[in-house]
Amino acid sequence: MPVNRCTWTSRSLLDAFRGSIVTQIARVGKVLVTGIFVASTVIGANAAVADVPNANPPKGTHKGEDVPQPIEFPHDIHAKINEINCMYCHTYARRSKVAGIPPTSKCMGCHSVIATDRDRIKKLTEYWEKKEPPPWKKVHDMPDYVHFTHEKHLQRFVFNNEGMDVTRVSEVCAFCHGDVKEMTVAKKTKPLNMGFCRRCHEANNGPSDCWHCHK
Amino acid sequence: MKKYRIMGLFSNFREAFRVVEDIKGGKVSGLKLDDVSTMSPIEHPEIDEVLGARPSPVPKFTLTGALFGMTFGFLFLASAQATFLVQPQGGKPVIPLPSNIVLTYEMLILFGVLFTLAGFLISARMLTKRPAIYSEKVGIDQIGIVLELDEKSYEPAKALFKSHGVLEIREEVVK
Amino acid sequence: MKDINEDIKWAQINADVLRSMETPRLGYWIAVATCVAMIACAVVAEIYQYKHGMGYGLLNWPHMWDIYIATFIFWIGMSHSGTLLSAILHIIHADWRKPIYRFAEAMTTFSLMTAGLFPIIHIGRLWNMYWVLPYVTDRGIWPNFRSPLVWDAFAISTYLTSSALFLYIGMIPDLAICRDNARGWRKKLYIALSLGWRGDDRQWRNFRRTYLLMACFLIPLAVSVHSIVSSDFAMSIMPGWHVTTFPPYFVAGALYSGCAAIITLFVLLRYFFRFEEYMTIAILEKTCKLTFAIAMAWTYLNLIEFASTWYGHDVASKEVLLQKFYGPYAPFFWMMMFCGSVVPFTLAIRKFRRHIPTMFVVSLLLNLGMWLERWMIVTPTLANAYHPIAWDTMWPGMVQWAIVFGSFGWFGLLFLVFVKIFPSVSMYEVKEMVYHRRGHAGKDTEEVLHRPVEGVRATTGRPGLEGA
Amino acid sequence: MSLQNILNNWDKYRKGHEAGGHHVYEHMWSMVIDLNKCIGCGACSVACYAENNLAVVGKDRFEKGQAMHWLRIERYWDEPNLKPTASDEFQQHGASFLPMMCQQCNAATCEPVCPVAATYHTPDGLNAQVYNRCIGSRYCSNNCPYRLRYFNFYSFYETSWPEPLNLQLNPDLSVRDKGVMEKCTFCVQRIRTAKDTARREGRKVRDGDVQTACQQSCPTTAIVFGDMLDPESRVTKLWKAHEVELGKTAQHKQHPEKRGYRIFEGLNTDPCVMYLERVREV
Amino acid sequence: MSGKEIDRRSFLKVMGWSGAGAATLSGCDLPTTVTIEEGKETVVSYLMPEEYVIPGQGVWYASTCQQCSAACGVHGRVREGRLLKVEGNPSSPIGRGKLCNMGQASLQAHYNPDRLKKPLLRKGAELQEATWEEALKYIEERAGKKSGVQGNRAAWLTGNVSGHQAVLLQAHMDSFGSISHYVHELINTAVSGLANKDVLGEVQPVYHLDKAKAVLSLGADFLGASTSPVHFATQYASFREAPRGVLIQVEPSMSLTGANADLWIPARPGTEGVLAMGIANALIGQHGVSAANLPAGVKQAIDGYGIDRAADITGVPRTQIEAIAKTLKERAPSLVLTGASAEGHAHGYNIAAAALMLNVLLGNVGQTITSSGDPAFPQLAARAGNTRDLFAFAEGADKGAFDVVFMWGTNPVYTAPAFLNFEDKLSKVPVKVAFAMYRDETVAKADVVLPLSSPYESWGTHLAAYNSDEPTVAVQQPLMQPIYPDTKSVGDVLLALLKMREPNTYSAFNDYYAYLRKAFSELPATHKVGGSDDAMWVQSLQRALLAAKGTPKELSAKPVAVDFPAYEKDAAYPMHLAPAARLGMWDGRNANLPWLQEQPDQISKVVWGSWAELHPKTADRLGVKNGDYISVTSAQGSIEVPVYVYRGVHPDVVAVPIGQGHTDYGRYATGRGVNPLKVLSQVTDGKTGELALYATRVKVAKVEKKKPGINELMVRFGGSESQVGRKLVASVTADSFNRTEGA
Repeated sequence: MPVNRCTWTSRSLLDAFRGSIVTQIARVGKVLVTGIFVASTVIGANAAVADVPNANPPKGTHKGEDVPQPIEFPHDIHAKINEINCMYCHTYARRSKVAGIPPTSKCMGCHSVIATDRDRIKKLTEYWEKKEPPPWKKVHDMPDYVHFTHEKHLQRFVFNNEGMDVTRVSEVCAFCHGDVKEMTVAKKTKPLNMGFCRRCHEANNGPSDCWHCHK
Repeated sequence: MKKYRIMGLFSNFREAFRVVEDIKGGKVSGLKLDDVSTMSPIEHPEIDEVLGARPSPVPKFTLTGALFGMTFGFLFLASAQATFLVQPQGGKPVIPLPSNIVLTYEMLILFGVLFTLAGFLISARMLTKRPAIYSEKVGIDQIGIVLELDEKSYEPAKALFKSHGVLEIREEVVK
Repeated sequence: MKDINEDIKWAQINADVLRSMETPRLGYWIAVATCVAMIACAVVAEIYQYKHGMGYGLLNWPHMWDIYIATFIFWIGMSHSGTLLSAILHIIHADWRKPIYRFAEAMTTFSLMTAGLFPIIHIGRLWNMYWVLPYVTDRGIWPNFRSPLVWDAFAISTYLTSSALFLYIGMIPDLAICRDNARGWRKKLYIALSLGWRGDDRQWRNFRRTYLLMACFLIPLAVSVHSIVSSDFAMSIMPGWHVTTFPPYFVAGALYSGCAAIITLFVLLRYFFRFEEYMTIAILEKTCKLTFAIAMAWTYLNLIEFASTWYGHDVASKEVLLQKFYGPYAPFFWMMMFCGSVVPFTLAIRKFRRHIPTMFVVSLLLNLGMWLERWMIVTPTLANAYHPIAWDTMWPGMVQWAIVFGSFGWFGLLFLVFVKIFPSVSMYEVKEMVYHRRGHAGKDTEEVLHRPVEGVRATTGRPGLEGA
Repeated sequence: MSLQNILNNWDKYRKGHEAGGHHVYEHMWSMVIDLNKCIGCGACSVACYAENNLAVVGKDRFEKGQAMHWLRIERYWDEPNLKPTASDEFQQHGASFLPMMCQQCNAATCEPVCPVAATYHTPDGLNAQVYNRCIGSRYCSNNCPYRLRYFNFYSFYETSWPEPLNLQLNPDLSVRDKGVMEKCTFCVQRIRTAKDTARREGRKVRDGDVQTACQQSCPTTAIVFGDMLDPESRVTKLWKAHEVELGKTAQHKQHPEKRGYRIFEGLNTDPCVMYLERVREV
Repeated sequence: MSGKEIDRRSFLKVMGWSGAGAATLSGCDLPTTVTIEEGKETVVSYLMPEEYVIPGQGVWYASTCQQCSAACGVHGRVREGRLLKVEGNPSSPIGRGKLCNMGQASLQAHYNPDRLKKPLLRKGAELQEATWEEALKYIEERAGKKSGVQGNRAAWLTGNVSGHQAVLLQAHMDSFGSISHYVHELINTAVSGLANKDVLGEVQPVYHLDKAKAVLSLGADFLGASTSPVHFATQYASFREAPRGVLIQVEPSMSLTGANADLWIPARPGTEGVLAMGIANALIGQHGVSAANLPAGVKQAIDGYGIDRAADITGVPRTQIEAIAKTLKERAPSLVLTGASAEGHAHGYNIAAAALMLNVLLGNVGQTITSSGDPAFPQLAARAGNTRDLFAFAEGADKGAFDVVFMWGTNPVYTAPAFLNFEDKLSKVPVKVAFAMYRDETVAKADVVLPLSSPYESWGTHLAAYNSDEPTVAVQQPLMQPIYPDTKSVGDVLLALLKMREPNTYSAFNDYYAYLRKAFSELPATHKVGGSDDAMWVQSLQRALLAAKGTPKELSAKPVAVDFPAYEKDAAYPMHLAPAARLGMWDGRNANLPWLQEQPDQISKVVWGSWAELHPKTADRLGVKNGDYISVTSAQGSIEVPVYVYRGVHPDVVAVPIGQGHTDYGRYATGRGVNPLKVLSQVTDGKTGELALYATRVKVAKVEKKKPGINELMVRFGGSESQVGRKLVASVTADSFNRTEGA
């Protein structure tokens, strides 16, 4: 069973050096430069972006890889054209640390009648009939020593946020997940690294205790 | 008017110093003590007695560096500690003086040394091209008396060198 | 007796020193090969440790530190004499330092470079070592400035920078001489390194000031460095470590091992580079006397530490002390006492002092004692600290030994490279020494000064410094 | 990062443990272990292995002293205040068991020595160890008088959980790789869960909401855990009843026969674990 | 605990795994040391989850621990379909929400890497993997309806069995018309059980440690390897509360209970009964305890053992005997218990009876010893194991009395003493069927092996071997889907076997769950919650227990007259062997659990191996120190084992704890340490025929081991065994404690 472990320890010494010291030195340099750059831009930009009340969205971009999924799920059709709320499918987000991939039953709730002639739906129906959920791949992956909680972030920015309309939740999701509405298969568009998190926590008075996220 | 730089090489240091004394005494008209410099294989403080006190601004650099290091060091540490609030450790304050004093001390020395080096490089006019009159013999055992002069003083100076038993005279046109 | 033959010709000085830097002979390559082989041992061990974890060095709970740290202190200590003594002797105008300070300072720099490797080797995740440095990052985290290990990082990098600069600045006039006598790549190297030195009075004047100021900085710096290293222990809470006498004790130990190392290298250089003219017995004797004085200071501080522990009546500290005396590490402890406090008495005896082979052996023994001292500081405390359930005797594993062994090869290699690229005896200062001696001798000054110098040039009859 | 900040908050930043410390504590988790009830069976220790992803190191590494038991049961054959029995031939008074886990000292000696601040004090009064920040200098372990910090000398995960044992690993906390220090966290993942639940339900954390794995397992209920800032919690009452106070290096008890004590209190580490002395018929 | 325990069955049914078996579980938030792996990890997603199943949050379900026969209730934490942790079930009257180290380690039994994944069939000398069809066909041919095996020619050799599994097992036996059920447990209460029956009229009365103020334990390790360690430990906690009870322990080598005793006394092995007599003498003679309620024969027997004589025989000083008597008298009510080290002698029954006599004399019966009543469901009651059955089975097998044997829940090849020659005798049974979770020494000898799913994957019901005064039926429900799909629960295996024999009756049940559900629905209406069958079932699962209060009864108090043989020295074998059982390794069944192997032994702190405990005097005489090897030789054989020297062992005793020395028990147990059971002498209890565990005489000699390998090294935790004056464990006097905390 491929319990994947690796990278920040060593496979071979050479790899390790390639994977750690050299790149880390490079990263330090990059961080130094971007840190200063970002710090200066963030301060300027905060005032301008205020779609979500009482929030300073985090800055930063990332060019994620295309992740091949078993079924090419079109987020744009669901979220943009049909305006389905994110939490309709990612229903666990408000209750748990993980947002959760919707159970296949939820897909089939609609797709037993809607668009049944499409290839993707046929594929979905196939899985459903095999009594197997599709093996979705994780796009927004965090290191295992980071314990991110969707629930708390939604509480802070949506449910306990005065003046925030739940129907606009996607704007909050977009803080970290980018504009998923414009994507078909989700792609990582935010760096989701510690600097990204920290800057946002600082701007929004989030906790700064290490043990909040690392255990 | 042409400007020259000439250097007389002496193996006898005393004799070389006498050349300088002679110039000081006005033996060569138009030559001032300020026009005289030396190139020597060793550091010998008594040359100051001959050439007169000339300024060396290195200690000023040092003082600046040390003060900068001290202030910057402490402020850097304190402000880093003040923004790094997961710092409460072992019941120690967020800005602990004992450790900051130690580190400030190190920063004082580090910057003191670096500024001293910079001061040396600047005030000793290091990193400049060697003059053409430079002789590798000043790296061995001969002292060179270097004179900046114009055509007028050129010949008398040479004569003065010779009168003190110069071994070799090197010259270059400055301008 | 004179420290040095004052009638030596200056050109001869240049010639002798430059000769030592010439294209190496077979023996040199054998030495290099040996050092490389030693380093190879360490590299293999380190790769193994890197891949599989610190456990194969047989480090354990509670022996989280062992001979890595002991060797780290050893090398830090060895780095002290060179620069510190050179600086002190420079300030007090003890000009017998002049023929020997260059290699001593080089030793400082190289042992610091060796010492600096050990904290890196010894940490569990060395690929994250740079986290100790205070760099600005958007993660908003800093190193912990409270930790003596961070003090170490600051102190060592300051010390390494400063002592390397001290060594380098002191070498500039000599590099200019090399420049004048070199060809090929060496020429380019020395042109770059000599920074346009021409020896004019402005340069000498500022040089003198700079060198003096650096020396003034280096004395407190060197003292602070080893007291900060001692803080790794003294700032802790552990019995046997939490000792107020540690800073002076460490400084004394550092000077001690440094002096011993100077004697070792003195003997080697004198023998292999035929520096008998410069590294004279007289200077050796002076060094030995100094070493003896420091050895006695060290012995005293050692005894006072035991006495204060004994008298202080802290149960845990006393337990550690008794374990040093009688426990499983006792043979090493007593060997350290023998090497550190008894062997130096040979230095007090003129006959031995003047006997070079004896001095070579003695200097090695002294350094063995000093290495053991560091081991005996680190390990017995960990073996017998407050909590008796964690009492344990641990012997270092092969991985640790190999890396410690290799560190000597690394130091040796750096030094071997140094002696072939840089003049290991300060030419201009030996000249100054001769010049001043004669200047002060009075009677024959006139004659000497007026005597025409024969046309000896460094390059005459000799190929000079070849560079491919 | 401004001079203003430093000057304005100077007093706050200069507040040490003696002056109450920098934190305004949200909780002060602490523990009471009753040695009168502890039978030394080791259920707590195994529970800790199960809860906290502790590696089983195997015999050879155990022999080298590289075991990872965050909670260890120490067994002594003597007691300092117990005179040897009349007949010294037998161990007539049995053994003295002592469960030792991280004492979560409020003036922990391990914290200030970490070069990268991987261990620090949280607003919960806990001594935190951040694994992903740790570089493995091991200084903390050296400076812990209780020797309660354990180092990952190897990548234990390579050998400790052959399939399918790895399915048991608790996803609420990390599996530690080689080169990092680890130690008892007072089951911080359980504290976090309890706090989250309380928050979700819009209430404060109640006494008993958080049970550490060792406490939950202990067959004789020798371990009590709770929040010292909650005046109604069992630990607060026990500390009061036994006249032990936090923040002291020596307790001046009105009733010296009260059983509470802290180990190595005189070292001024201010541990949050109070032990209750064993009781013996003499 | 969240109250979300509901019908696990429906949960498992609807929970769609993205495949079957362990391989795909890797995706579900397994903590690893991985950093970011964008797009490589599979996310767990459900097909159609229940409302309460939320990814990222654990749910607790109740079940029953199966690591020993105590049947403690557990709560298992399940997250993303994985069982992560078990804790005690607070509703369980046995564990009261607590769990011992073995219970905690049950997770590793469940996830053990050495579990059997497929049925095994013997092909020549080797056991080879086969399909269930092949395995069942093999059994059907040899033990099915048409095989012709009838009556007692079919035998069952099991460990403790109770609940509906026992019912099915009985049905299976009935289908053959066989009564050949041999229940083997090494750690048992057969000797004291018989004595209890004779004296008190009940095999397993209820002990009230919490009510006793003084406990005299003659070798009863009730905190350690006993019938219900967690239960007794919870009672011990209240026993130790102020006003605090006194515990006096008499045993040859220190047990966990002995380590916690106020007074630990090593009596000469086998003389504990005499000590009881001496105490009785002191009670009658010095404290005026009335002996009126003792039968004349008993009184006479007591008179035969004056205090001095008792002191002489036992080696316990007279003053101590008197002090014990004084304590027992002054601190009423008291309780006298016996355990393996006292009962494991040729006259073990007599010792147990003498202890009961003390209880009667002290008036403890009815006070600290009460009746457990007649069981509510006698057909579910535990068939308690013993060693006598093993002898009987071996004899039968040797004579060729069996055509087929079904083995399960016991490992006799490991636990049988060498003199029994069990392996050879077992091999004479032509068809050996074993059901097991792992390959062990017995399984290796079987002809067909059916892989069992773990207790946390199985349905079942259990009645504890020792019931508190609140007897319950413990319900065992699966906490997760089987890791290996080709394993079956015991109940399912029994059903499959029954279907071969009685297809008409049992084919109605698809699986064991169906059987169990039916069984519960047939419970009398009094058990139904609000008269609803479903509510009762849901509640049974939520609490994982079903009250089973029996009919109350009174205990009788008729001590039997016993005598003790004179203590004899054996010149050739001067020492006694004490094969102590420990909480952890138990009878050796837990040796394959790494957590327990790595947990230092409570007394010696040895890990991952065997050791022999010696008194310093004996060690001096032999010239051995900690870690040196000795040979322990009995008439039956010899073992070599490293030494641990301490003062908690009688100078004439060498104690070698059992549990190690496995030859074929997975990667963690095999080849580790020695098995002292193999050198036991052929001594049995005169009355019950039980193997006398502590009756073996041995001689001990030093063995030189040059450079022992890691396997031979004795590895012990801890540097110093002394506190060297530091205040780590301190103590106060009981007086002071009772004063300050008594009120």
